[in-house]
Amino acid sequence: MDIRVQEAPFDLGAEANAFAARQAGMGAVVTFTGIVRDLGGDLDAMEIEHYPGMTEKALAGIAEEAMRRWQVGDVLILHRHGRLCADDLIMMVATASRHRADAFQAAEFLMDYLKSRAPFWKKELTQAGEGWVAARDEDEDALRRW
Amino acid sequence: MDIRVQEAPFDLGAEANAFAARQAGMGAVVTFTGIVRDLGGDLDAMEIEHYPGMTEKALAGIAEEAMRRWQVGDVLILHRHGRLCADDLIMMVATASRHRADAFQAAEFLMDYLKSRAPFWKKELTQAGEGWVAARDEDEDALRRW
Amino acid sequence: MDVLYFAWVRERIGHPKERVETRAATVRDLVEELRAREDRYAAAFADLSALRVAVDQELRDFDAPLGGAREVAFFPPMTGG
Amino acid sequence: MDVLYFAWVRERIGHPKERVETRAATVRDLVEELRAREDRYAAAFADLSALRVAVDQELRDFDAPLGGAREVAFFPPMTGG
Repeated sequence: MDIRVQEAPFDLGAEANAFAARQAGMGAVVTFTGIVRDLGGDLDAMEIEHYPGMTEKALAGIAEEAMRRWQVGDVLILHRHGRLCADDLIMMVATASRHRADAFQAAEFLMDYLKSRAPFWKKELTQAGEGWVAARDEDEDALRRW
Repeated sequence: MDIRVQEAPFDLGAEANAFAARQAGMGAVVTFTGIVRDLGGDLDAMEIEHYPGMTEKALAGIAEEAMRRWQVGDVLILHRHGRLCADDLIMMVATASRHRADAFQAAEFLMDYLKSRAPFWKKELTQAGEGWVAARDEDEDALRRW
Repeated sequence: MDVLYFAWVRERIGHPKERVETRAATVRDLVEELRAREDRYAAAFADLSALRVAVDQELRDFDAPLGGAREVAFFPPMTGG
Repeated sequence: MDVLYFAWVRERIGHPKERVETRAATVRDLVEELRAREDRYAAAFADLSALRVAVDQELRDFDAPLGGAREVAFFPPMTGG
Protein backbone atom coordinates (compact mmCIF):
# COMPACT_ATOMS: atom_id res chain seq x y z
CA MET A 1 0.00 0.00 0.00
CA ASP A 2 1.46 3.31 -1.07
CA ILE A 3 -0.32 6.56 -0.13
CA ARG A 4 1.23 9.89 -1.06
CA VAL A 5 -0.08 13.44 -0.71
CA GLN A 6 2.31 15.89 -2.26
CA GLU A 7 2.63 19.32 -3.81
CA ALA A 8 5.18 18.18 -6.42
CA PRO A 9 4.14 16.91 -9.85
CA PHE A 10 4.35 13.18 -10.45
CA ASP A 11 5.17 11.12 -13.51
CA LEU A 12 2.23 8.86 -14.38
CA GLY A 13 4.41 6.64 -16.55
CA ALA A 14 7.12 6.18 -13.95
CA GLU A 15 4.51 5.46 -11.25
CA ALA A 16 2.60 3.01 -13.44
CA ASN A 17 5.77 1.16 -14.40
CA ALA A 18 7.04 0.98 -10.82
CA PHE A 19 3.65 -0.21 -9.58
CA ALA A 20 3.32 -2.89 -12.27
CA ALA A 21 6.90 -4.05 -11.74
CA ARG A 22 6.43 -4.72 -8.05
CA GLN A 23 3.36 -6.95 -8.51
CA ALA A 24 4.17 -10.63 -8.08
CA GLY A 25 1.56 -13.03 -9.42
CA MET A 26 -0.92 -10.29 -10.28
CA GLY A 27 -2.33 -10.53 -13.80
CA ALA A 28 -4.14 -7.21 -13.86
CA VAL A 29 -3.15 -3.62 -13.15
CA VAL A 30 -5.65 -0.75 -13.39
CA THR A 31 -4.71 2.92 -13.13
CA PHE A 32 -6.91 5.97 -12.96
CA THR A 33 -5.50 9.45 -13.50
CA GLY A 34 -7.31 12.72 -12.91
CA ILE A 35 -6.34 15.72 -15.03
CA VAL A 36 -7.12 19.43 -14.56
CA ARG A 37 -9.75 20.49 -17.10
CA ASP A 38 -10.19 24.01 -18.37
CA LEU A 39 -13.94 23.90 -18.84
CA GLY A 40 -14.48 27.56 -19.70
CA GLY A 41 -11.29 28.07 -21.69
CA ASP A 42 -10.09 30.72 -19.22
CA LEU A 43 -8.57 28.77 -16.34
CA ASP A 44 -5.48 30.43 -14.89
CA ALA A 45 -4.96 27.85 -12.18
CA MET A 46 -6.58 25.31 -9.91
CA GLU A 47 -5.72 25.41 -6.22
CA ILE A 48 -6.18 22.25 -4.23
CA GLU A 49 -6.49 22.62 -0.48
CA HIS A 50 -6.38 19.65 1.85
CA TYR A 51 -6.41 18.79 5.55
CA PRO A 52 -2.92 17.56 6.43
CA GLY A 53 -3.08 14.61 8.78
CA MET A 54 -6.70 13.75 8.10
CA THR A 55 -6.04 13.40 4.36
CA GLU A 56 -3.47 10.68 4.78
CA LYS A 57 -5.63 8.87 7.35
CA ALA A 58 -8.72 9.07 5.15
CA LEU A 59 -6.85 7.79 2.09
CA ALA A 60 -5.27 4.93 4.05
CA GLY A 61 -8.72 4.00 5.40
CA ILE A 62 -10.20 3.95 1.90
CA ALA A 63 -7.29 1.86 0.59
CA GLU A 64 -7.63 -0.62 3.47
CA GLU A 65 -11.35 -0.94 2.85
CA ALA A 66 -10.69 -1.66 -0.85
CA MET A 67 -8.17 -4.35 0.09
CA ARG A 68 -10.71 -5.91 2.46
CA ARG A 69 -13.50 -5.96 -0.10
CA TRP A 70 -11.63 -7.15 -3.18
CA GLN A 71 -8.80 -9.53 -3.92
CA VAL A 72 -6.24 -6.84 -4.61
CA GLY A 73 -2.56 -7.36 -4.05
CA ASP A 74 -1.61 -3.71 -3.91
CA VAL A 75 -3.03 -0.19 -3.97
CA LEU A 76 -1.42 3.14 -4.81
CA ILE A 77 -3.05 6.51 -4.12
CA LEU A 78 -1.17 9.67 -5.06
CA HIS A 79 -2.84 13.09 -4.79
CA ARG A 80 -1.39 16.52 -5.36
CA HIS A 81 -2.27 19.75 -3.54
CA GLY A 82 -1.31 23.37 -4.14
CA ARG A 83 -1.42 25.25 -7.42
CA LEU A 84 -2.00 23.36 -10.70
CA CYS A 85 -2.61 24.40 -14.29
CA ALA A 86 -4.86 23.03 -17.05
CA ASP A 87 -3.75 19.58 -18.21
CA ASP A 88 -1.66 18.97 -15.10
CA LEU A 89 -2.16 15.59 -13.50
CA ILE A 90 -4.05 15.97 -10.20
CA MET A 91 -3.96 12.46 -8.84
CA MET A 92 -3.78 8.79 -9.65
CA VAL A 93 -4.77 5.48 -8.16
CA ALA A 94 -3.48 2.06 -9.16
CA THR A 95 -4.70 -1.39 -8.18
CA ALA A 96 -3.37 -4.89 -8.93
CA SER A 97 -5.23 -8.19 -8.77
CA ARG A 98 -5.19 -11.72 -10.11
CA HIS A 99 -8.39 -11.27 -12.11
CA ARG A 100 -9.34 -8.03 -13.80
CA ALA A 101 -12.73 -7.53 -12.14
CA ASP A 102 -11.16 -6.98 -8.72
CA ALA A 103 -8.67 -4.39 -9.95
CA PHE A 104 -11.39 -2.51 -11.83
CA GLN A 105 -13.87 -2.54 -8.98
CA ALA A 106 -11.31 -1.61 -6.36
CA ALA A 107 -10.10 1.32 -8.51
CA GLU A 108 -13.66 2.59 -9.01
CA PHE A 109 -14.35 2.23 -5.30
CA LEU A 110 -11.16 4.16 -4.44
CA MET A 111 -12.16 6.93 -6.81
CA ASP A 112 -15.74 7.16 -5.56
CA TYR A 113 -14.64 7.40 -1.94
CA LEU A 114 -11.68 9.64 -2.62
CA LYS A 115 -13.96 12.10 -4.45
CA SER A 116 -16.39 12.57 -1.59
CA ARG A 117 -14.69 11.32 1.56
CA ALA A 118 -11.09 12.51 1.41
CA PRO A 119 -10.59 16.12 2.58
CA PHE A 120 -9.58 17.88 -0.64
CA TRP A 121 -11.18 21.02 -2.02
CA LYS A 122 -10.64 22.51 -5.46
CA LYS A 123 -10.75 26.20 -6.31
CA GLU A 124 -10.72 27.44 -9.86
CA LEU A 125 -9.00 30.73 -10.65
CA THR A 126 -10.24 32.11 -13.96
CA GLN A 127 -10.09 35.47 -15.67
CA ALA A 128 -13.69 36.00 -14.54
CA GLY A 129 -12.85 35.42 -10.89
CA GLU A 130 -12.34 32.55 -8.52
CA GLY A 131 -14.68 29.95 -7.14
CA TRP A 132 -14.72 26.72 -5.18
CA VAL A 133 -15.71 23.68 -7.20
CA ALA A 134 -19.07 22.42 -5.92
CA ALA A 135 -19.51 18.76 -5.02
CA ARG A 136 -21.64 16.95 -7.60
CA ASP A 137 -24.72 15.01 -6.55
CA GLU A 138 -23.61 12.18 -8.85
CA ASP A 139 -20.45 11.81 -6.80
CA GLU A 140 -22.41 11.42 -3.58
CA ASP A 141 -24.84 9.04 -5.31
CA ALA A 142 -21.94 6.96 -6.61
CA LEU A 143 -21.13 5.87 -3.05
CA ARG A 144 -24.45 4.08 -2.68
CA ARG A 145 -23.53 1.29 -5.02
CA TRP A 146 -20.79 -0.06 -2.75
CA MET B 1 -8.04 5.66 -31.69
CA ASP B 2 -4.80 3.73 -31.56
CA ILE B 3 -4.82 -0.06 -32.15
CA ARG B 4 -1.56 -1.97 -32.19
CA VAL B 5 -0.86 -5.71 -32.42
CA GLN B 6 2.83 -6.38 -32.09
CA GLU B 7 5.41 -8.94 -31.12
CA ALA B 8 7.73 -6.38 -29.51
CA PRO B 9 7.48 -5.48 -25.82
CA PHE B 10 5.92 -2.15 -24.94
CA ASP B 11 6.58 0.36 -22.18
CA LEU B 12 3.42 0.84 -20.08
CA GLY B 13 4.74 4.08 -18.61
CA ALA B 14 5.67 5.61 -21.96
CA GLU B 15 2.32 4.58 -23.45
CA ALA B 16 0.33 5.89 -20.46
CA ASN B 17 2.18 9.21 -20.52
CA ALA B 18 1.79 9.65 -24.28
CA PHE B 19 -1.91 8.75 -24.08
CA ALA B 20 -2.60 11.14 -21.18
CA ALA B 21 -0.61 13.94 -22.84
CA ARG B 22 -2.64 13.87 -26.03
CA GLN B 23 -6.03 14.20 -24.28
CA ALA B 24 -7.48 17.71 -24.57
CA GLY B 25 -10.28 18.50 -22.14
CA MET B 26 -10.46 14.98 -20.75
CA GLY B 27 -10.42 14.82 -16.96
CA ALA B 28 -10.05 11.08 -16.59
CA VAL B 29 -7.66 8.47 -17.97
CA VAL B 30 -8.02 4.76 -17.16
CA THR B 31 -5.49 2.12 -18.12
CA PHE B 32 -5.66 -1.64 -17.82
CA THR B 33 -2.56 -3.78 -18.19
CA GLY B 34 -2.46 -7.57 -18.43
CA ILE B 35 0.60 -9.37 -17.11
CA VAL B 36 1.77 -12.97 -17.66
CA ARG B 37 1.19 -14.98 -14.48
CA ASP B 38 3.14 -18.05 -13.52
CA LEU B 39 0.35 -19.87 -11.71
CA GLY B 40 2.15 -23.16 -11.12
CA GLY B 41 5.60 -21.71 -10.47
CA ASP B 42 7.02 -23.60 -13.45
CA LEU B 43 6.14 -21.47 -16.47
CA ASP B 44 8.88 -21.42 -19.08
CA ALA B 45 6.98 -19.26 -21.54
CA MET B 46 3.59 -18.18 -22.79
CA GLU B 47 2.98 -18.22 -26.51
CA ILE B 48 0.28 -15.98 -27.89
CA GLU B 49 -1.10 -16.85 -31.29
CA HIS B 50 -3.40 -14.54 -33.20
CA TYR B 51 -5.18 -14.20 -36.52
CA PRO B 52 -3.44 -11.45 -38.48
CA GLY B 53 -5.95 -9.30 -40.29
CA MET B 54 -8.94 -10.35 -38.26
CA THR B 55 -7.30 -9.32 -35.00
CA GLU B 56 -6.87 -5.70 -36.04
CA LYS B 57 -10.41 -5.57 -37.44
CA ALA B 58 -11.91 -7.11 -34.30
CA LEU B 59 -10.04 -4.73 -32.02
CA ALA B 60 -11.01 -1.69 -34.10
CA GLY B 61 -14.64 -2.84 -34.02
CA ILE B 62 -14.56 -3.20 -30.24
CA ALA B 63 -12.94 0.23 -29.85
CA GLU B 64 -15.52 1.86 -32.13
CA GLU B 65 -18.34 0.24 -30.20
CA ALA B 66 -16.88 1.59 -26.93
CA MET B 67 -16.67 5.09 -28.41
CA ARG B 68 -20.29 4.84 -29.54
CA ARG B 69 -21.55 3.69 -26.17
CA TRP B 70 -19.65 6.01 -23.85
CA GLN B 71 -18.42 9.57 -23.93
CA VAL B 72 -14.79 8.70 -24.47
CA GLY B 73 -12.41 10.99 -26.27
CA ASP B 74 -9.83 8.37 -27.12
CA VAL B 75 -9.07 4.66 -26.92
CA LEU B 76 -5.79 2.76 -27.06
CA ILE B 77 -5.54 -1.01 -27.46
CA LEU B 78 -2.12 -2.61 -27.60
CA HIS B 79 -1.70 -6.40 -27.61
CA ARG B 80 1.41 -8.50 -27.96
CA HIS B 81 1.74 -11.87 -29.65
CA GLY B 82 4.58 -14.38 -29.81
CA ARG B 83 6.65 -15.70 -26.93
CA LEU B 84 6.39 -14.06 -23.52
CA CYS B 85 7.74 -14.86 -20.06
CA ALA B 86 6.27 -14.59 -16.56
CA ASP B 87 5.75 -10.98 -15.49
CA ASP B 88 5.94 -9.69 -19.08
CA LEU B 89 3.22 -7.26 -20.03
CA ILE B 90 0.80 -8.91 -22.47
CA MET B 91 -1.45 -6.02 -23.39
CA MET B 92 -2.95 -2.74 -22.31
CA VAL B 93 -5.97 -0.61 -22.99
CA ALA B 94 -6.40 3.06 -22.18
CA THR B 95 -9.49 5.26 -22.26
CA ALA B 96 -10.01 8.99 -21.70
CA SER B 97 -13.22 10.81 -20.83
CA ARG B 98 -14.57 13.97 -19.25
CA HIS B 99 -16.10 12.13 -16.30
CA ARG B 100 -14.55 9.07 -14.73
CA ALA B 101 -17.50 6.70 -15.11
CA ASP B 102 -17.21 6.69 -18.91
CA ALA B 103 -13.50 5.93 -18.92
CA PHE B 104 -13.95 3.11 -16.38
CA GLN B 105 -16.91 1.54 -18.16
CA ALA B 106 -15.35 1.80 -21.60
CA ALA B 107 -12.14 0.18 -20.33
CA GLU B 108 -14.07 -2.70 -18.74
CA PHE B 109 -16.11 -3.15 -21.90
CA LEU B 110 -12.94 -3.21 -24.02
CA MET B 111 -11.42 -5.83 -21.77
CA ASP B 112 -14.52 -8.03 -21.68
CA TYR B 113 -14.84 -8.04 -25.46
CA LEU B 114 -11.14 -8.31 -26.11
CA LYS B 115 -10.97 -11.39 -23.86
CA SER B 116 -13.63 -13.36 -25.69
CA ARG B 117 -14.09 -11.75 -29.10
CA ALA B 118 -10.62 -10.89 -30.35
CA PRO B 119 -8.76 -13.81 -31.97
CA PHE B 120 -5.92 -14.43 -29.55
CA TRP B 121 -5.03 -17.79 -28.01
CA LYS B 122 -2.61 -18.39 -25.16
CA LYS B 123 -0.48 -21.46 -24.73
CA GLU B 124 1.47 -22.15 -21.56
CA LEU B 125 4.79 -23.95 -21.77
CA THR B 126 5.74 -25.42 -18.41
CA GLN B 127 8.20 -28.00 -17.20
CA ALA B 128 5.29 -30.46 -17.04
CA GLY B 129 4.37 -29.90 -20.66
CA GLU B 130 2.39 -27.47 -22.74
CA GLY B 131 -1.26 -26.60 -22.91
CA TRP B 132 -3.68 -24.12 -24.37
CA VAL B 133 -5.30 -21.83 -21.84
CA ALA B 134 -9.02 -22.64 -21.69
CA ALA B 135 -11.58 -19.88 -22.02
CA ARG B 136 -13.26 -19.16 -18.69
CA ASP B 137 -17.04 -19.25 -18.36
CA GLU B 138 -16.85 -16.03 -16.34
CA ASP B 139 -15.32 -14.28 -19.34
CA GLU B 140 -18.18 -15.30 -21.57
CA ASP B 141 -20.68 -14.38 -18.86
CA ALA B 142 -19.06 -10.97 -18.47
CA LEU B 143 -20.26 -10.00 -21.96
CA ARG B 144 -23.89 -10.24 -20.91
CA ARG B 145 -23.80 -7.15 -18.78
CA TRP B 146 -23.21 -4.83 -21.74
CA MET C 1 -9.72 22.43 21.49
CA ASP C 2 -8.42 23.41 18.08
CA VAL C 3 -11.07 24.39 15.54
CA LEU C 4 -10.02 24.28 11.88
CA TYR C 5 -11.70 25.71 8.80
CA PHE C 6 -11.11 24.78 5.19
CA ALA C 7 -12.00 26.10 1.73
CA TRP C 8 -14.77 28.73 1.71
CA VAL C 9 -15.48 28.19 5.40
CA ARG C 10 -11.91 29.29 6.10
CA GLU C 11 -12.26 32.25 3.75
CA ARG C 12 -15.56 33.35 5.27
CA ILE C 13 -14.30 33.13 8.85
CA GLY C 14 -10.96 34.68 7.95
CA HIS C 15 -8.50 32.26 9.50
CA PRO C 16 -7.64 28.58 9.16
CA LYS C 17 -7.42 27.62 12.82
CA GLU C 18 -8.15 28.87 16.28
CA ARG C 19 -8.08 27.72 19.87
CA VAL C 20 -11.58 27.52 21.37
CA GLU C 21 -12.39 27.00 25.05
CA THR C 22 -15.79 25.35 25.20
CA ARG C 23 -17.99 23.06 27.20
CA ALA C 24 -20.14 22.23 24.16
CA ALA C 25 -21.39 18.66 24.44
CA THR C 26 -21.88 18.11 20.71
CA VAL C 27 -20.70 19.57 17.43
CA ARG C 28 -24.08 21.27 17.08
CA ASP C 29 -23.61 22.99 20.46
CA LEU C 30 -20.18 24.20 19.37
CA VAL C 31 -21.67 25.56 16.15
CA GLU C 32 -24.24 27.52 18.19
CA GLU C 33 -21.47 29.06 20.29
CA LEU C 34 -19.47 30.02 17.19
CA ARG C 35 -22.54 31.44 15.40
CA ALA C 36 -23.19 33.72 18.36
CA ARG C 37 -19.72 35.24 18.16
CA GLU C 38 -19.73 37.43 15.07
CA ASP C 39 -21.52 37.88 11.75
CA ARG C 40 -18.78 36.12 9.78
CA TYR C 41 -19.30 32.99 11.92
CA ALA C 42 -23.05 33.26 11.51
CA ALA C 43 -22.53 33.55 7.75
CA ALA C 44 -20.16 30.58 7.60
CA PHE C 45 -22.53 28.38 9.62
CA ALA C 46 -25.78 29.67 8.08
CA ASP C 47 -26.58 26.39 6.32
CA LEU C 48 -25.31 23.29 8.03
CA SER C 49 -26.45 21.08 5.13
CA ALA C 50 -23.67 22.74 3.09
CA LEU C 51 -21.07 21.83 5.71
CA ARG C 52 -19.22 18.75 6.83
CA VAL C 53 -17.46 18.21 10.12
CA ALA C 54 -14.55 16.10 11.31
CA VAL C 55 -13.85 15.37 14.98
CA ASP C 56 -10.25 14.36 15.60
CA GLN C 57 -9.85 13.90 11.85
CA GLU C 58 -12.79 11.53 11.41
CA LEU C 59 -15.94 12.53 9.54
CA ARG C 60 -18.87 12.85 11.97
CA ASP C 61 -22.37 14.26 11.93
CA PHE C 62 -23.41 17.38 13.79
CA ASP C 63 -24.85 15.39 16.68
CA ALA C 64 -21.49 13.79 17.43
CA PRO C 65 -20.32 14.25 21.05
CA LEU C 66 -17.24 16.38 21.67
CA GLY C 67 -16.12 14.85 24.97
CA GLY C 68 -12.33 14.63 24.90
CA ALA C 69 -12.04 15.89 21.31
CA ARG C 70 -8.82 17.76 20.57
CA GLU C 71 -9.56 18.93 17.06
CA VAL C 72 -12.78 19.83 15.24
CA ALA C 73 -12.77 20.87 11.58
CA PHE C 74 -15.52 22.46 9.46
CA PHE C 75 -15.50 22.44 5.67
CA PRO C 76 -17.71 22.14 2.58
CA PRO C 77 -18.37 18.79 0.87
CA MET C 78 -15.11 17.43 -0.44
CA THR C 79 -14.08 17.58 -4.08
CA GLY C 80 -10.99 15.44 -4.44
CA GLY C 81 -9.95 13.29 -7.32
CA MET D 1 -11.54 -20.75 -50.51
CA ASP D 2 -8.81 -20.53 -47.88
CA VAL D 3 -9.44 -22.47 -44.70
CA LEU D 4 -7.39 -21.43 -41.67
CA TYR D 5 -6.84 -23.18 -38.35
CA PHE D 6 -5.59 -21.69 -35.11
CA ALA D 7 -4.36 -22.90 -31.71
CA TRP D 8 -5.11 -26.58 -30.96
CA VAL D 9 -7.27 -26.89 -34.09
CA ARG D 10 -4.17 -26.02 -36.13
CA GLU D 11 -2.07 -28.47 -34.11
CA ARG D 12 -4.59 -31.29 -34.47
CA ILE D 13 -5.00 -30.82 -38.20
CA GLY D 14 -1.29 -30.31 -38.73
CA HIS D 15 -1.19 -27.13 -40.80
CA PRO D 16 -2.32 -23.53 -40.44
CA LYS D 17 -3.96 -23.02 -43.81
CA GLU D 18 -5.11 -24.83 -46.89
CA ARG D 19 -6.93 -24.20 -50.12
CA VAL D 20 -10.29 -26.02 -50.24
CA GLU D 21 -12.50 -26.40 -53.30
CA THR D 22 -16.04 -26.79 -52.05
CA ARG D 23 -19.65 -26.19 -52.88
CA ALA D 24 -20.69 -26.30 -49.24
CA ALA D 25 -23.60 -23.95 -48.68
CA THR D 26 -22.95 -23.34 -44.98
CA VAL D 27 -20.11 -23.61 -42.51
CA ARG D 28 -21.72 -26.76 -41.14
CA ASP D 29 -21.67 -28.33 -44.60
CA LEU D 30 -17.99 -27.45 -44.95
CA VAL D 31 -17.28 -29.03 -41.57
CA GLU D 32 -19.00 -32.24 -42.74
CA GLU D 33 -16.79 -32.35 -45.83
CA LEU D 34 -13.64 -31.78 -43.79
CA ARG D 35 -14.64 -34.38 -41.16
CA ALA D 36 -14.98 -36.97 -43.93
CA ARG D 37 -11.42 -36.42 -45.12
CA GLU D 38 -9.19 -37.96 -42.45
CA ASP D 39 -9.16 -38.90 -38.80
CA ARG D 40 -7.26 -35.79 -37.78
CA TYR D 41 -10.05 -33.63 -39.23
CA ALA D 42 -12.68 -35.76 -37.55
CA ALA D 43 -10.78 -35.34 -34.28
CA ALA D 44 -10.45 -31.58 -34.69
CA PHE D 45 -14.14 -31.15 -35.48
CA ALA D 46 -15.43 -33.77 -33.02
CA ASP D 47 -17.15 -31.23 -30.75
CA LEU D 48 -18.40 -28.12 -32.49
CA SER D 49 -19.38 -26.54 -29.18
CA ALA D 50 -15.63 -26.29 -28.46
CA LEU D 51 -15.04 -24.43 -31.72
CA ARG D 52 -15.60 -20.96 -33.10
CA VAL D 53 -15.69 -19.96 -36.73
CA ALA D 54 -14.96 -16.78 -38.67
CA VAL D 55 -16.08 -16.20 -42.25
CA ASP D 56 -14.05 -13.54 -44.02
CA GLN D 57 -12.65 -12.53 -40.64
CA GLU D 58 -16.01 -12.00 -38.95
CA LEU D 59 -17.27 -14.29 -36.18
CA ARG D 60 -20.23 -16.34 -37.41
CA ASP D 61 -22.19 -19.35 -36.26
CA PHE D 62 -22.05 -22.75 -37.94
CA ASP D 63 -25.23 -22.11 -39.91
CA ALA D 64 -23.72 -19.11 -41.66
CA PRO D 65 -23.87 -19.28 -45.48
CA LEU D 66 -20.59 -19.56 -47.36
CA GLY D 67 -21.68 -18.04 -50.69
CA GLY D 68 -18.83 -15.87 -51.95
CA ALA D 69 -16.68 -16.40 -48.85
CA ARG D 70 -12.94 -16.23 -49.51
CA GLU D 71 -11.66 -17.22 -46.08
CA VAL D 72 -13.04 -19.46 -43.32
CA ALA D 73 -11.19 -19.93 -40.03
CA PHE D 74 -11.73 -22.47 -37.24
CA PHE D 75 -10.37 -22.04 -33.75
CA PRO D 76 -11.15 -22.61 -30.06
CA PRO D 77 -12.80 -19.94 -27.89
CA MET D 78 -10.50 -16.95 -27.71
CA THR D 79 -8.34 -16.16 -24.71
CA GLY D 80 -6.94 -12.69 -25.26
CA GLY D 81 -6.24 -9.98 -22.73
